[in-house]
Amino acid sequence: MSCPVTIELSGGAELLFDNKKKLEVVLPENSNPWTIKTMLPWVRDNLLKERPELFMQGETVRPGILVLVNDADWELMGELDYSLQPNDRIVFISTLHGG
Amino acid sequence: MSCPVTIELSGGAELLFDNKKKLEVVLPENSNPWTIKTMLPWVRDNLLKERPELFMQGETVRPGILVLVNDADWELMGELDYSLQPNDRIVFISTLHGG
Amino acid sequence: CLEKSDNLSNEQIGRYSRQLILPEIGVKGQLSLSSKSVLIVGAGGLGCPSAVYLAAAGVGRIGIVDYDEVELNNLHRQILHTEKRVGTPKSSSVASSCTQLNSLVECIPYHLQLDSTNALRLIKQYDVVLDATDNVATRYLLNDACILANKPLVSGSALRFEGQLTVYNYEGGPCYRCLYPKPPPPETVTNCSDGGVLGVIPGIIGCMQALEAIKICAGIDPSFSQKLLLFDGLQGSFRSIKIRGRQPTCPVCGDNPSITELIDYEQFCGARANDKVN
Amino acid sequence: CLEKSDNLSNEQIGRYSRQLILPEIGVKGQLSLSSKSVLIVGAGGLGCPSAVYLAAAGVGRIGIVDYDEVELNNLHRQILHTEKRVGTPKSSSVASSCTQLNSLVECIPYHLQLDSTNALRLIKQYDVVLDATDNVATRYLLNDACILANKPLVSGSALRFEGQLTVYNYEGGPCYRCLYPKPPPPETVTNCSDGGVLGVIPGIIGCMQALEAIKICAGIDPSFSQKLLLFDGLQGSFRSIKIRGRQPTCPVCGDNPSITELIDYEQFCGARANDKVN
Ligand SMILES: [Zn+2]
Ligand SMILES: [Zn+2]
Repeated sequence: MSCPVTIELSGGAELLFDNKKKLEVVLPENSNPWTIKTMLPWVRDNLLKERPELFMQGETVRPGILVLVNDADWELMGELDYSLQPNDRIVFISTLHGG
Repeated sequence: MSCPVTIELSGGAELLFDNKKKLEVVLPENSNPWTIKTMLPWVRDNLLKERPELFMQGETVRPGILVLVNDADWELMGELDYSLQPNDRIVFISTLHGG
Repeated sequence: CLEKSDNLSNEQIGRYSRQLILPEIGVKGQLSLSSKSVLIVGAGGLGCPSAVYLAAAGVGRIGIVDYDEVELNNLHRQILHTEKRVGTPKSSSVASSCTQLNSLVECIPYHLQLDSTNALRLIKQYDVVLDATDNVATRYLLNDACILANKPLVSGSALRFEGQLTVYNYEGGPCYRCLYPKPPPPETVTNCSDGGVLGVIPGIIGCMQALEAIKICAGIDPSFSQKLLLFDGLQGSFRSIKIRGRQPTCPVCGDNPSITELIDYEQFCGARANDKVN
Repeated sequence: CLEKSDNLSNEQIGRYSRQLILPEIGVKGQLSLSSKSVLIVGAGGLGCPSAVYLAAAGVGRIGIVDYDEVELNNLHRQILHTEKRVGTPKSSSVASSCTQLNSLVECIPYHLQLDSTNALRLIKQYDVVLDATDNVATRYLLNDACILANKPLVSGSALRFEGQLTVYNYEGGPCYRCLYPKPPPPETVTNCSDGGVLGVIPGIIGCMQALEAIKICAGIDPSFSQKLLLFDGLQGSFRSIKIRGRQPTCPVCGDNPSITELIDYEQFCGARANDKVN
């Protein structure tokens, strides 16, 4: 099933995505329902503009990136196993350390 | 038709409502659909705890109170004539002047 | 009003280096900032934080209007004053603190009450105006003066644990009268003396006013034109509201304005333009 | 630590009158504030606004930790320093400014680099800790020390036009390691020197840190325990995010913690605990 989702970037994560803070995408037809686990490599291969190692590490996001599903921490939603629903809003936030 | 709505108060308007910032109410069965115009006297007579003249003036809210319908200025929604939909969120904001 | 330089000095480059490297600012934005002037009306809870961050950012000229003197009970929120300056004019206290931080910025204190006789002349000398006042009459006065002089007005207010912010008269956006055609009944108006205010609430709103003014001065669109920010510090909630556009029927900014010069605002509001006891 | 008085002095009543009349504060809240102590780690862009609003509100004791001296390029955001104080310790500069505003508050500057040998001893003397630092290693150090000493940690950060805020270790809430068990790869970390920051952004976040700390000290629950505030100053957007609770598997605050004393945080993070060039 294809699945339309909104992807948002903040905290500097947008710098890896051509400085775009918001992307409306349709995840293409897939034999299995999309999860965050299957979405991450798709995002890396299709949307990321540079330095994939600054986005993913192994099969998950690199340390220091927080993932939100519809304004909630993905940890509350099942992390990698969360099944994406149409029109979900997924946010990748790079943690800030400056002061 | 009865109509459940959320009423929120801020900027000091809550002081007229027993210091409550949020009220979940069901507007009772009515022969005509509820509008803000018909809701205002109902709110005044059923929810207001003191000094109704600080809430309404004539058939509308007193100057210095801004009304929001689902996070938009009611002027964009038809003001008094707006027809309430179930689960609408109506906010009464008293304008602040201090600094 | 201010002459626009083509280059930053070495001192400016050093001082502003951390904001010069922001692509949205850069040398162009910094030169624009230093060629702009901002008038802050009110040297109190909102005016203090907005003045110091505008000075820090390198706005070319900052005017500070206040008729009042520093009192001890101001110091819980008016953070540019000091105990030693109790009894001295607030406007010069703010100007001194800003100059100690950044002597490249010209800070001009105006120890006077803004009224219909002096507002237009003063406002015409500035590019952006900040409403950091504490009463309804001065808010209508400032609004009308900004419409007549065609200056954007960055308006903040605070009371108890709450704050509100919006930008009026920015590129065709609404004005204060579009939103509030009639003044509130005087008995419904609460000032900080009567209602109280937690000091850091105007701190947050004043910083937001500085941010919006800095963006305008650097050539970046402000975020709160035709939008109203509502902040509740007790709940920790920020809400951004879409508000009406300019009203063609507005008596001051509409298509056929009836107000073409400043009026008597104390009479219009039925309230004094200061919170002093009569 | 501080003795709690039963009464406010006449000077306190006059000075704090505008916040005493807030029912949520009142005499009880003000007495609580003046019996509390807050440690601010970092006297920079976040530490300046948070220190001055905590001092204004009448927190009993404020400690300010910073190893650094004032530089000219700090002044675009670090608003308690002055041109005259360039070259002097930041911690004492902040303490001086706060004392000039409110001499009733005891301000203690610590001109030192917080590290594993001194952090616990210092933090144990305070009721609430503010993370106003600028690097990953110190953030993990502060977190672990606050868990070991059981102090709430009000954490702020800022870069470019963005800021983040949350409260860790408040009444069973999560800690920094619950959220970020592994440190970020050093090459992904951008500090304000490299990435830049608009000065008023840490101004807004620092004020929010002060607000949360004031609420805790006055006996009011903070709003951002188990919640993260994301602020984007360019878009003017505030977003409040519900984050995970305390993690039973957390190596420092979990059910079977493996970290029971402070470790080497520069080694853990693979990065220096300051943004100075090596
Ligand atoms: Zn208008
Ligand atoms: Zn933990």
